[in-house]
Amino acid sequence: MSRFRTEAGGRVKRDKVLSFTFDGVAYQGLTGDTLASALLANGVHLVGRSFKYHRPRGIVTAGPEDQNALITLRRDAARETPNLRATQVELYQGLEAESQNRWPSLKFDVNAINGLASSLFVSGFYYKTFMWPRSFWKNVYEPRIRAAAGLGKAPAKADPDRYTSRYVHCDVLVIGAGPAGLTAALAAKEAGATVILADEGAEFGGSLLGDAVTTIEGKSTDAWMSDVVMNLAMSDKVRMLARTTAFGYFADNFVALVERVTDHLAAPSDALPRERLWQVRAKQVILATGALERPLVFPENDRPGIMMAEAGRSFLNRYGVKVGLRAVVFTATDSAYRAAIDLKQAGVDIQLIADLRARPPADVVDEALACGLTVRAASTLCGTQGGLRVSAAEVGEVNGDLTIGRKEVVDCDVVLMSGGWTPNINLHSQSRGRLIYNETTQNFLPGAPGYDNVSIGACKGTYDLSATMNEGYAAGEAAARASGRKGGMKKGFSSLGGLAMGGGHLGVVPHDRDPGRVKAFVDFQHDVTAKDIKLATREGFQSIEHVKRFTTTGMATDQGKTSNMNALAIAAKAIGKAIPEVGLTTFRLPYTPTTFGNFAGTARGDLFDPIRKTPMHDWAAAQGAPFENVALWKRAWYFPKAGEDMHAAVNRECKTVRTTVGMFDASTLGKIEVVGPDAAEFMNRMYVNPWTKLEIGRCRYGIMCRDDGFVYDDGVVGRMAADRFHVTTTTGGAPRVMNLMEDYLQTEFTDLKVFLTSTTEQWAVIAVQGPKAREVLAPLVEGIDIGKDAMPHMSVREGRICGVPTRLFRISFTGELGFEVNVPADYGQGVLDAIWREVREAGGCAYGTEAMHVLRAEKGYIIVGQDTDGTLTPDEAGVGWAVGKAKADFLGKRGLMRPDLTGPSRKQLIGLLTVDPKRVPDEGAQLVASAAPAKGSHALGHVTSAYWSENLGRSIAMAQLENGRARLGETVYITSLTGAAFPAVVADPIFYDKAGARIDV
Amino acid sequence: MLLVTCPYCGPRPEIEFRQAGEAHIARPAITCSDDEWADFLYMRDNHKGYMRERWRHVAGCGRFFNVVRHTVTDKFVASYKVGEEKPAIPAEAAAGPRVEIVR
Amino acid sequence: MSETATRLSAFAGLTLPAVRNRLSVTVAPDAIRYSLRGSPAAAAALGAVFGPVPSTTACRATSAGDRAALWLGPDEWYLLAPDGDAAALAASLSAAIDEPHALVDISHRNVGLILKGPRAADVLNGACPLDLSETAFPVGMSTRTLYAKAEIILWRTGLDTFRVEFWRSFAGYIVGLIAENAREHAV
Amino acid sequence: MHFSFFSLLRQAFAKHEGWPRQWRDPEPKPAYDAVIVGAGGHGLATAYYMAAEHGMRNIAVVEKGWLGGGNTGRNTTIIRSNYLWEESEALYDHALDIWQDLSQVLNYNVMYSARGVLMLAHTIHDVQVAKRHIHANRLAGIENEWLDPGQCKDFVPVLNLDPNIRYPIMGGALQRKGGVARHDAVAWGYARAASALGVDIIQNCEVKGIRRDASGAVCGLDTTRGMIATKKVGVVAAGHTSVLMQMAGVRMPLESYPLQALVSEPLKPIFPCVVMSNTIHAYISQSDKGDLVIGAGTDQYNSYSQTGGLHITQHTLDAICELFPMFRRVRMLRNWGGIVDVTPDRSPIIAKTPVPGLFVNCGWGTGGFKATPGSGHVFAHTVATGEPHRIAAPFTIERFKTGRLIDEAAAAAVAH
Ligand SMILES: Cc1cc2nc3c(=O)[nH]c(=O)nc-3n(C[C@H](O)[C@H](O)[C@H](O)COP(=O)(O)OP(=O)(O)OC[C@H]3O[C@@H](n4cnc5c(N)ncnc54)[C@H](O)[C@@H]3O)c2cc1C
Ligand SMILES: NC(=O)c1ccc[n+]([C@@H]2O[C@H](COP(=O)([O-])OP(=O)(O)OC[C@H]3O[C@@H](n4cnc5c(N)ncnc54)[C@H](O)[C@@H]3O)[C@@H](O)[C@H]2O)c1
Ligand SMILES: Cc1cc2nc3c(=O)[nH]c(=O)nc-3n(C[C@H](O)[C@H](O)[C@H](O)COP(=O)(O)O)c2cc1C
Ligand SMILES: [Zn+2]
Repeated sequence: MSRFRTEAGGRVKRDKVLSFTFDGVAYQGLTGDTLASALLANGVHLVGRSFKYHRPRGIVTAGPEDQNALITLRRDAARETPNLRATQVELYQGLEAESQNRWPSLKFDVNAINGLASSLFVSGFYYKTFMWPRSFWKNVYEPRIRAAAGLGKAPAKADPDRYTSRYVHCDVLVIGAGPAGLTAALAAKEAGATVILADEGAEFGGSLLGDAVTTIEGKSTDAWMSDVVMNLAMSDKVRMLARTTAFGYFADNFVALVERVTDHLAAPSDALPRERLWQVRAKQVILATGALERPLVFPENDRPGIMMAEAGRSFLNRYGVKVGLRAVVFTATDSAYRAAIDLKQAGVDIQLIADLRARPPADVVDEALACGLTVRAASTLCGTQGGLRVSAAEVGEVNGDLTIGRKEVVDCDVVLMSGGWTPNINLHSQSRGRLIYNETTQNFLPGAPGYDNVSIGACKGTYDLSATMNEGYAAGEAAARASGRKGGMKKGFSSLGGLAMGGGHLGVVPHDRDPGRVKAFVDFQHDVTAKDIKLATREGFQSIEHVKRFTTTGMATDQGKTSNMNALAIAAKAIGKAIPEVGLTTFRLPYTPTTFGNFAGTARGDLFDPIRKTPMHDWAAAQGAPFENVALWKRAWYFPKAGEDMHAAVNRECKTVRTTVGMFDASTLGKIEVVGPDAAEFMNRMYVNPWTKLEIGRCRYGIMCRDDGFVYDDGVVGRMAADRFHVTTTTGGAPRVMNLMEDYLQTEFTDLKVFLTSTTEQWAVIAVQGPKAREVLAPLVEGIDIGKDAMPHMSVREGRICGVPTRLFRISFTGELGFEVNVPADYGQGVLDAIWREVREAGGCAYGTEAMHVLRAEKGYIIVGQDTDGTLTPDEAGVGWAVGKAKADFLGKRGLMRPDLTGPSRKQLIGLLTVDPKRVPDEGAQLVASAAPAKGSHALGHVTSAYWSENLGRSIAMAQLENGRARLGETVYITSLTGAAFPAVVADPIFYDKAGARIDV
Repeated sequence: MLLVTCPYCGPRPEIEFRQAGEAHIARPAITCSDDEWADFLYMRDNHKGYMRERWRHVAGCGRFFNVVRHTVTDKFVASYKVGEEKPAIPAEAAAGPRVEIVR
Repeated sequence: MSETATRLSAFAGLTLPAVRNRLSVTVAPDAIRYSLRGSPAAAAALGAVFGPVPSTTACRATSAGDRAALWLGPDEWYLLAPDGDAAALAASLSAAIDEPHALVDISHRNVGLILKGPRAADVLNGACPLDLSETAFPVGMSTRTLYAKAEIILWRTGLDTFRVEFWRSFAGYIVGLIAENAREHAV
Repeated sequence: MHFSFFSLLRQAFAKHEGWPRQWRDPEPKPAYDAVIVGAGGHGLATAYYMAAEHGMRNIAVVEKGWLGGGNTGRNTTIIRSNYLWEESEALYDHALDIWQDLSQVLNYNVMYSARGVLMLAHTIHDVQVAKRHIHANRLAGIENEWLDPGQCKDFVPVLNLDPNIRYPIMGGALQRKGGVARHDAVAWGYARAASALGVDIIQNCEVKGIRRDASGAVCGLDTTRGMIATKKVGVVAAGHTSVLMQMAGVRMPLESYPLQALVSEPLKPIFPCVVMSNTIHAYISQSDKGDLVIGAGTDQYNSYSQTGGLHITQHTLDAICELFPMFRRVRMLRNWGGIVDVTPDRSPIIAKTPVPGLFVNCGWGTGGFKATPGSGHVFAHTVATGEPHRIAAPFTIERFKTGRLIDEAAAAAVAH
C-alpha cells in the first residue's frame, strides 16, 4: 500500500483492490475510491492542463465543483467520454483514464508556451488583434485559436449506450442527502408524504461521509446515517436515488434529475440504460444542496498540490487517502482547522496553519494548539514554488495596513486552502427565487422562492449541524403538510462535534507581489486571474455580466461554482461598488454538465419520430418499393421491377395507368367525418366552395383558405347524407386542418351544431385508376352499380367490396377513369390482394407517389404545399373557379379583399413546355426574361413542379408566373444551376386530355 | 414544462396542450375596414404581465379554453371556458429589489 | 364473387414485450369502437340502450358487461363493444338519440394494447407525463394523453392493468417504445 | 486607442494599465437630436451609422440593462443571406457584405468566421424548397449551392449518412460565405466605435414612457434616469418592442416567445461549419472556444422570462444526436433563453410608424443577428432622413394591412 493510503478508516473496501490506468500507467485503487482519490492515493496530483495557458493542474476539490481534474474515460472506441471530473468518477476494475488538452504529454505540453506569452494573452486580447491581413483570420489565426482551445475530444463513434426517461410525481422532492436532506426526507415520510430523495453522490450522507468525529443522537455519523438510510429505504413511499443530480428546475415545480445508472460498473448489463432522466413534478421541493468551499485568491495558487482544505479532509476520512505528507494550511475559515487536525492525526505533517484573519476565534485556535498545531494569525501566502507540484509556500505576515511583514518559505507537498463557504443556491435561483445578501457573512442566500420550495441547511447558510437537522426535519414535516398530507411530529436532533464553518475571505488576499504581473487565479480552468478582472473593469466592462463575458470567468465547466464569489468581489472592489449592487450572474441549468444522450433519451433511430405505416405497408415493402417520408408517414415511392431504376419504373407506371390500370395506396390522406344538422353550413364557412347544393352521393373538390385568404389545404369531399360529409385533406395537413376546424367550431361558429371525427385511419384507401379501372373492380363490388351513368365521375356510394363495407368514390387524381376504394383499415390488405389479382390480370401495375405526382401534373392538378406555398390565393393557385363568390362569408373571403391580394401583377399558375423537350427543369428554378439575366434580375416566377412525362414524350412543368395567364404562348427562361437559363413556352397547365374525355367514361 | 389547468380535466402537463394565442380577439364582420381586419389577423397586445390567452387541450379533451397567465413569471392564475365570464386580472405585485440586503 | 377479405391486425409482425412476472403486453381483441360526439343529453340517451351510461364526470370511464364508454371530452366519448356489426349497432344507437350528435365508427382506426403487471405504470411513465399513482389516476380513469410523440387513450381497468388505445399507424412506434421502456425492468 | 498587435504588445509591457474604457459611461443629457432605445447589436449599429454616415453626433442609445445583454448576447450567431424573397435577399445580403470587413471598419475583431452554413434536406419537399432558394439566390447574385449527400459528408465528416435513419439526408444547400461571429464582440465593437464618435450609450436606463406633443409627435422619453427630450426615437428593443410601442399607443403585429439555446462543454475542433436541419429542427456549430453551440425552435407560449421548457431542449438534442450520434456522450454545459419578437410573416419591420418621430426596427425573431450590420445601416438612414432606406422600404408595418407580406415562413419555414 502506498504512503498516501492510511492504514485504516474511510469508506473504501480495503480488501477489494482494483486496477486502473491513467495515461497508460497502471495503478491500483480500492473499491469505494473515486478516480481522484485513487490517483491521490498513488501520489498523483497532476491531472490536467488549463484551457488557455496549458498550465499544470491538480485535483482541487473532492466533488462536482472541480474545475481541474477533467479527464477522458475510455471503455471502448465508441464509449469514450471527455471532460469527466475525476472527483466524481467511481473507480471500477479496469478503468482507463486519460488526461486532456496536452500534447505530447501531460508532463511536457508544448502549448504551455502560451503561458510565456500570457502577458499578451490577457482577457479579450483576441478582440484587439488578428485583424490584419484580413484573410489571415480565417486561414491562420482562427484555426490556431481553435486548436489550442477546447478540452477533451468528442468521441469518434456513435454512442451505443441507451438512455431512458421516467415521469414521476411526488409530494416532496428532497434534493441533497446530507444531514439536512436526510432529516427532511425522514420527516416528510413520517408525515405520510410520498418522497423522492436524490443525491449526486454515490452514497447518501453528504458532508457527513467525510466526517469521522461527529456524533448524532449519541451515534457515530456512520451509524446514524445508515439507520436513517435504512429507515427511508424500507418505506414504499420513498424513492431513493443515488448518483442522481437535480440539474434543472423548471416552471411549476418540474425538476429534472439525471441518474447515472451504469457508469460506475465495470461490466454493466445491457438491459440497463447508461442514464435515466427523472422528470419530476413535485408538490413541494426541499433544497438541501449544501455549501461549496471557496479557494483563496493568492499568487500562484494554481499549482498541483494546492487544494481545498475540506477536500483534503474528505479524501482522508472518506477514502483513507492522505493528500500529501507535508501540508501548509492557508485559511480564512474555521473549518480548515478541523481538516488540519484530522490530517495531523492521520500522520500528515502540518507545517503550519496560516490564518488570514487577525483574530481567528479562540476556541478554534485553542483546539488546534491543543493538538500540537502551529497557528499563525494575520498570515498570508505571497506565492508558491514548484513545477508540476507545489514544493513550498511563501508565508507572509499581514500588517495592519495590509502590507506584508516578515516572510518565510515553508516546504510542503500540499497546500490546503479555505476561503470560506458559499451556500449552493443554484437550484433556488433556477426556480426564479429571489436572493438575499448577508453583509456579515458575505453570502448570497435564498430569499423568497419562485415556486413551492424551501432551502435548508448549508445551502441556506445554516452551518450548525444540530440546527441543520432541526431545520431539515421541520421543513420535511411542513412540506408534507403543504402537499396535503396529515403532517407529523416535531422532533429535535442533537449532535456533538460538527464543523465550525465561520469566517471567510472574498477576493485577492494581501500579498507583496506586483499585482500587474502576478498570477492569482480566480477561475483555474479558464486561467482567469485577478488582474484580468481588474483589466475588464478598467476597459469599461462594469456589469458583472460584462466581466464574465469579457474574461470568461465563471464560464468554465463548473459554471463558477468555486470562482464566482471571488470574481464578484474583485470586480466590485475595482468598480467601487458594494457586492450586491454588482450582483451575481444568472444561474442556469444544468447544475453539472449533463449528457446530450440524457436529453435525447429513447428518441433515436426508429423511435426518433413515430413512423406511421399504412395497412398495406408491408405488402409494398415486399414488392420492393422504396418509401418516401411525408409528414410522419412512409409512402411507397415507386415499384421497381428487376433491373429498373427509378425513372424506368416511374415511366412504366405512368404509361400503364393511362393504357390499362394502376393501383395506388392512398390511405395516408387525411379524412374527417363532418356530421350534424349544420354540416353543410359549416362546410360553407370553412371552405371557399359552396356546399349547400351538393347532392347526397356526390363529391366536390374543396379548397380551404385561412382568414388571410391564402390557400391552406385541399381535398375531395363527399356528401354521405344531408348531415354528413366525408372530407379528405392532404396527408401532411390533416392534423392542422382538424385543429383549425375545431377552433372555428368551438370559438367562432358556436351557433352551428356540427361534430368532427378524424377517420383518417378508419379507412384504408386503394385508388384504382386507368381505362380498365371499372373492369378491375366490377367483380369485387357488391350492392353498388359502378356503371358510367349509375355512378358518374365525382360520386360516392356505400356498399361492399370483397364482402366488407366500403365507401367507394369515383374520383380521379390521374385524369383517367378512377375509383378510390375506402375499406375499414384492417381489411385494406385483404381487399388490396383481391384488387391486385384483378389488376395484374388486366395487365396493370402498382404505382407509387412519384407516378402519382407525374400523372396529376399531366392534368395540371396542383399539390398544396408544392404548387402553393402559403402565399397564394385560390386564383393564383389556379383554383379560383372553386370560390363560391355568392357566399356571404367563408374563411378567407375578407382576407382576399385586401388591396394587395386583388392588385395587378400577382402570380398565376401556368404550364411550361421547354423548348428542348428532353430538358426537365429543376423544381424551384426561377423564371426570367432572358437566357443570361443580369445579377439581381427580378424573377417573374418559379417552377413548382417538373417531370419527365413518358406519356407525352417530353418534359412538363407547372409554374407560378406574374400575370401568367396573359402570357400563354410567350417564351420565358428557366434558370439552371449548371449553365445558362433555357427557354420554355408558357402553356395551359393541363397537358393531357384537356377536354377531360378520359375521365368521363 | 408548464402545468396547465384545463377547466375540464384539471392540471395537466404542457405537452398535452397547444397555445393558441391571445384570447378574446373577435372576428369582425366581413364589412370591416382593412385596418380592422389586420387588427384581427395580426395585431397583438403581446403584453408583458398578465395576459389572457387561449390554449387547446389537444392531447386531452380537445377543448379550446382561456387562461390568465403572467408572461414574466409564466404563472397561470385562472382558467375559464369559452363563453364564461372573464376572471379579473390580479393587481401587478410591485417588483422588489433583485437582491435584498441583510446585515 | 370474390372471397371475403380477411382482417390483418396492425400488430402483425410486431413482437410484444414482456418482463417476466412484472409486465405483460397483449393486444386487445377486435372490438367495435365508436366516437360519440354530442351533448351530455345525447350521451345519456345513448346510454339507455348501449348499457353503460357515458360519464359526465371528466376523465372517467363507465362500463357494463363487455361494453364501455370513456369520457374523452365534454362532448366526446369513446365507446367500446365486442366485435360485431358496427353499422347495425350504430344505427340502433343513433335511433335512440334525438339530440344532434355524431356516432362515427372507428373500429379500425384505433387499436388497443393491455399492459398488466406491477411495472405497467412505470413502463407507461417512461413516456406518458401523467401521474399514474392510484390516487391521481384511479381505476376507471380514462383520458387522452401522450406516449412520447404519439397520442394515446389511457384507461386504467385495474390496479395494475391499463388499456392503451391509439391510431393503428402508430402501432410499431408504440410497441417499440414500450419494449424500450420495459427493458430495464428485466433487471 | 487603436487596437492592434502593437498596442497589445505595448500594453503588455505597461502591464495593461493603459487601456482606456472601450466606451464612455456618460450621464444622460437633458436632450438629444435622436435617441435609440435598446443597446443590442441593432440599436448600437444604428447609432454608429447615424454618427458615422449621417453626421449625427448629439444622439444617445438608452439601454435598460447592460449593452448587448438582450438577444444579441444570447444567440447562436448564425450568419447567412440565402433567404427566398427578393426583399429579404437584398436586406440580408447587404448585411453579409458589411460583415466581410466589419472587424477592420470597427477596429474590433468580431471574429466573423465564414465557415459555411449547410442546410440539410431530408425529404423531397425539403429538396424542392432548398433548390428554390438556390435558384432564387443565384439569380440575385447570392452564392448558395446544392450538395449531394456525399458532398455533405465531405463538408461535415461527422454527419450521419446512414440511409436507414428516420430522416435520411438527401442533400443540402450550402452557403460558403455564411458562418458565425462572436456575438458579444459585435455589440462591444459597435458600442466602442459609436462612443468614439460621440454617441452617448446610457446603460441601466429603462424607458418607461414615450412623450408626445400636442400634434401627436414624439417629444421625449421618460426613463429610470430621468426625462430625455428628443424629437426622434428609434425603438430597437427586440422582444420588448410591443411594450415600448404600447407607450406610444401603437399596437404591433408581434408576439414574444422564448427561444432557447445551449452550449456543450468545450471540445477539441470537431465541427467545421454550421449545420441546420429544418425538418428535424436543430442547428449546430462549434465556437472558437470549442463548445458546440446548439439551438432550435421557440417554446409555444408568449413569455418575457428568458427561460423555457425542458421538452424543447429534449427535442433539440434528440435531433442533434440523430444527425451526430457520437455526440450523445458529450455534455451540455449551459442552457438559456432569449425573448424573440416574431412577426406573422417572419420578416422584420424597419419602418416609420403612425406616430411622427417614432421609428421602429423589430420583428427579427429567431434570426436577426446575421442582419445586425445591415439592419443598423438601413435603419440609421431611415431615422436620420425620416424616410426609409431603399432596402428597408418593403419592411413596413402597413404590409400587414395591404397583405403585401414578405413571407419567409410560409415559403420555407426556416428560422435563423
Ligand atoms: C437563442 C437565440 C438564438 C438565436 N440564433 C440566431 C442565429 O443563429 N442567427 C441569427 O441571425 N439570429 C439569431 N437569433 C436572433 C437574434 O439574436 C436577434 O434577432 C438579434 O440579436 C436582435 O438584436 P437586437 O439588437 O434587435 O435585440 P437585442 O439584442 O435583444 O436588444 C434589444 C435591447 O433593448 C433593450 N430594451 C428593451 N426594452 C427597453 C426599454 N424599455 N428601455 C431601454 N432598453 C430596452 C433590451 O434590454 C436589449 O438590450 C437568436 C435569438 C435567440 C434568443
Ligand atoms: N459542504 C457542506 O455543506 C458541508 C461541509 C462540511 C460540513 N457540513 C455540515 O453539514 C451541514 C449541512 O448539511 P447539508 O445537508 O446542508 O449539506 P451537505 O453538503 O451535507 O449535503 C448536500 C448534498 O447535496 C448534494 N447535492 C448538491 N447539489 C445537488 C444536486 N443538484 N443534485 C443532487 N444532489 C445535490 C450533494 O451531493 C451533497 O450530498 C452543515 O450544517 C455542517 O454542519 C456541510
Ligand atoms: C455563442 C455563445 C456561446 C456561449 N458559450 C458559453 C460558454 O462557453 N460557457 C458558458 O458558460 N456560457 C456560454 N454562453 C452562454 C452565456 O453564458 C449566457 O448563458 C448567455 O449569454 C445568456 O445569458 P444569461 O444566461 O446570463 O441569461 C454562450 C452563449 C452564446 C450566445
Ligand atoms: Zn382537458
